[in-house]
Amino acid sequence: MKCIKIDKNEWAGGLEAAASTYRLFGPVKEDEFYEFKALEEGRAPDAAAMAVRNTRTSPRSVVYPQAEVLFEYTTDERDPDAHVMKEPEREEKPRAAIGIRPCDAYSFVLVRNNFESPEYQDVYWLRNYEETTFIGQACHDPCSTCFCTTAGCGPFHEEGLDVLLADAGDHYAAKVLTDKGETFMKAAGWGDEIDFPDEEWEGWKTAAGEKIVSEVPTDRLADIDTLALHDADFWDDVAFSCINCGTCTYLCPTCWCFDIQDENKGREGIRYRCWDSCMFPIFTLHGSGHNPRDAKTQRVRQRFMHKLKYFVDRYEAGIQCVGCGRCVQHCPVNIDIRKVCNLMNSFGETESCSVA
Amino acid sequence: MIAYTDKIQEIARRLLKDCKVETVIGFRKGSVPMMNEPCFITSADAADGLVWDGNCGINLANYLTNRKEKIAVFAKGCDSRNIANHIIENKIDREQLYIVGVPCQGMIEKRRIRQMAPGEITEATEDGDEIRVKGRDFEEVYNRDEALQKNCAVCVHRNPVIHDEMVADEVEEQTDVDRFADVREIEAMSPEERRVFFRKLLEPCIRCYACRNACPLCYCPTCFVDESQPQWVGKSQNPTDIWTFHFLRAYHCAGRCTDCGACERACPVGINMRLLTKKLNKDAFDQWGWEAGLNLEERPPLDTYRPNDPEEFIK
Amino acid sequence: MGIEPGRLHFSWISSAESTKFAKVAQEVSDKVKALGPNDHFAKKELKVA
Amino acid sequence: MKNPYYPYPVRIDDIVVETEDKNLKTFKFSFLNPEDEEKFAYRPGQFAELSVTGLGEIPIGIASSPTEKGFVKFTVNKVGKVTTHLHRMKVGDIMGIRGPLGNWYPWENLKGKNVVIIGGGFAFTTLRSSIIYMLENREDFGDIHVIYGARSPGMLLYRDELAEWEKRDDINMHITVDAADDPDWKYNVGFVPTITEEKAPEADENTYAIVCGPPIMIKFTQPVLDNRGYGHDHIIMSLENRMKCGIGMCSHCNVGPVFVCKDGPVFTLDQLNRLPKEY
Repeated sequence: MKCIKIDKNEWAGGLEAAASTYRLFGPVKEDEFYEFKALEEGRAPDAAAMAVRNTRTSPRSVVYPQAEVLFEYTTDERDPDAHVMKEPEREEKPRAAIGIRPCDAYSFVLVRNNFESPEYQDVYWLRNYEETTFIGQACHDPCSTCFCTTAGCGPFHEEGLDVLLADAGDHYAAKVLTDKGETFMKAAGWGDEIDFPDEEWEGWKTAAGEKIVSEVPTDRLADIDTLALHDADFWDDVAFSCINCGTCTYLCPTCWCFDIQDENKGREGIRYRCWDSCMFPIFTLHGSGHNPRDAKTQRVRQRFMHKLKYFVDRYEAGIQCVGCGRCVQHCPVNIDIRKVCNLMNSFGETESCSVA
Repeated sequence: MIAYTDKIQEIARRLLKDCKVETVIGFRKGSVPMMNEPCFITSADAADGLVWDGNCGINLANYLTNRKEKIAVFAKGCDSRNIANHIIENKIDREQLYIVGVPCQGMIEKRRIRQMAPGEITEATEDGDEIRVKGRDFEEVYNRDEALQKNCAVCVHRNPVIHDEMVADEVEEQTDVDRFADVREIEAMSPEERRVFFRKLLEPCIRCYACRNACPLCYCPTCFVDESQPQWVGKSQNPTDIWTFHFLRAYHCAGRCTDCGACERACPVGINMRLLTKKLNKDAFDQWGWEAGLNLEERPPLDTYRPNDPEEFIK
Repeated sequence: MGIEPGRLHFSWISSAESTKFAKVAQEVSDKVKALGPNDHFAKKELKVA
Repeated sequence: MKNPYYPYPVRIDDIVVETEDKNLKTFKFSFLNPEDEEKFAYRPGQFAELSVTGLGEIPIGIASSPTEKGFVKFTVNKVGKVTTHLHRMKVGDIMGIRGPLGNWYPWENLKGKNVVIIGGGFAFTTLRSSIIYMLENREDFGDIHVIYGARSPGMLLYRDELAEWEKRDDINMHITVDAADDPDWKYNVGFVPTITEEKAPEADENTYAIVCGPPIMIKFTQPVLDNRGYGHDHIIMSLENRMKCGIGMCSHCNVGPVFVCKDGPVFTLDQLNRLPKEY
């Protein structure tokens, strides 16, 4: 297998070179936690950052910022274009997500199903996505809460990546997966092509996979009747502890719900979209005051049904979850998608198969 | 911490069996280390699932708002004070509640232990004053005192203030703690320094509202940040909007906050927003000697007037 | 929060004390004008992040 | 790539107060750029987002028919932030329309069939569009019945047009009000379900019912249609849910795996039976 060898001594320099062409994003330490964010000039993710398993917030904002301007307008009646929406000017510089984990990169592949349909294309999301080069960092040492291998990807998963880096001690072995990846490697000045032993790579991959101790069963989800699952009797118990915050949905790489808002200052205005969460009661509130998901149980059920059933039914792309485990780790009240997925997947199974 | 689990299960079983209550609200063992999950049970058989240890930091008063049935609830010192708040603010009736007091020696801050540990913690157990944590290739023992939630470390109301039954004898209250040292530090800053300090403090906020929703005080049917007519606060990540949310929320808790730490504990990005509410707690204490939720008789300072109220701020 | 002292003022003024009201209002507005606009807590521009 | 969030700029050409409580107004818009009118090619049953700068967008059913050229019409109930502002706007003001959005009544299947339209209150807007469309293409349809009710005579929408349709012999109008204090009221008095019971034709393979109205009307009309033998795949309904994007992306309006905005708003009762009742 052909790989490009990136000596760790050349890491920071290469990124600096790439930064003249790309806006770089990567894991950096902010006080206590690692965050995946825009890298300030000259700031490269160091070895510790590259080895960090999961950044606190997911890299979703690289493509899909928490708040993003859709249009600008003026309400100045003297302006012939008053009240007419204009797209803001964009910075055309491409982006690169450095050290993104394979699960997080795969999340964009899933989310694309939502933002690109035969009828409509979300130009903002798609432009950002197309413009981004994903330089992945394979997970040699996954967390105990990671369940990527049963959620459609894995620690060395390549789908959605342009380059996959594996940590080989004093250097990274870079497997270039796409033309986009190749262009990035050139911009970084990394071109030391080597023959990398397939067995070694596969060995790492297997070893990493074996370290994954969490899993979600998904085999029955597609066949279970949607309404019956919706009406299952476990939802009240699952939802009781939920406090209706947006932690799970905002940390999740595969959640995409958004709100659209207008804001004026004087006669200038913007229309922007910002992340929203199906956990919030007003998410579904009608103008009439009627709320189809008024109760907490309904909202918690919606989140899990959406990820683990509706998405499965709609796109036939597996579950809308990549197994990063952020929601498991950070839910303030410890609602665990692994447990819920298990409940859902085993719904209606005959008693004799289950061992309490 | 003394493990109260057996006693808690026994009480829950008895209350449900005797039909004293319809629901018991407590904790069950969590699925990740140093986490327990609030849960409810309605049958005596389910009592076996209840647990109690240093990971029951969620404030259970939050789960009582506007409930209609007869409930037993396990309450630490802070929980009991928030239950008192709830009763005073008519969010639940005293008669509906069977309060089982749990004397508390402080809850563990998992974030702190995670930082101290050399790797990912996969198992944590409490044993007396010690917390033993294990990871894939390490095992460490920490002293409980160094891993307490910051509010617990300076708590002077560890014993429940109202209860129908106690799980164990009262614990000794801390007397030699300096509760407001951090607030004084901020008070000593110049306005400009404070502005910079708060800007930095609130910068990581992702507006998930976990702090608000974990707080038993935040039960408004529509929070001012969600209100659209009028729209008080923008919904983007504009820092002004983020400050507005945090500052105003803190003000809404003035004279009501028990410093239970639920907000900080819930925050996924580690913001110490308790610094905001604590200043108001300190003011309420300095001005009126007031601490929220200590009894059911006294009205909170912000809904009473006394001719001898201190009024230094009025010139 | 970091608002300069002087921007906020409380006074007891009876409805009968019109001259006191005028005086206090004048003093407060002079003081605030001297401090200049408080733009630390206002949105200076339409930015979403 | 076409930006699906872009609202076409339009001018308000006319505003008509429809109801006696003045809470419903019909707005007639023309496109600032004539080519946008062609892009806004719609079919009866679809909706659009009305966009007001500084306030946002609201999804509203299209009240005009594609057979009416040179303008589009929307009847708007004053309920929230955007609609209240809209009610204060005046002729000549500029705003935006984004669409057309959603699916439409299944005109392909309805060709050659009898159609019974059952509407209540201000949900009659897309039904007006449908009636005009059917009357323009009259030879494409069998019998047409319209059962339309409101609280009182003054709350009926499009009163002039209702009167004209009454006079025609190629459409059977059954207008009703819950109660009439007007001694000259010459149509029915009674709730929509009752009138449906009395007036709706017997069900057969070739007869479809389009039902659109407040939840309470739907709740009591459905058993009547069941009694009359209407199959659930012959009952067509239009849903409402809170929406933002209108194009199936923001996920506000989902009901189970479908989006009301993109897969709907029009569903057969048969389809709805298989979905959670989250609307």
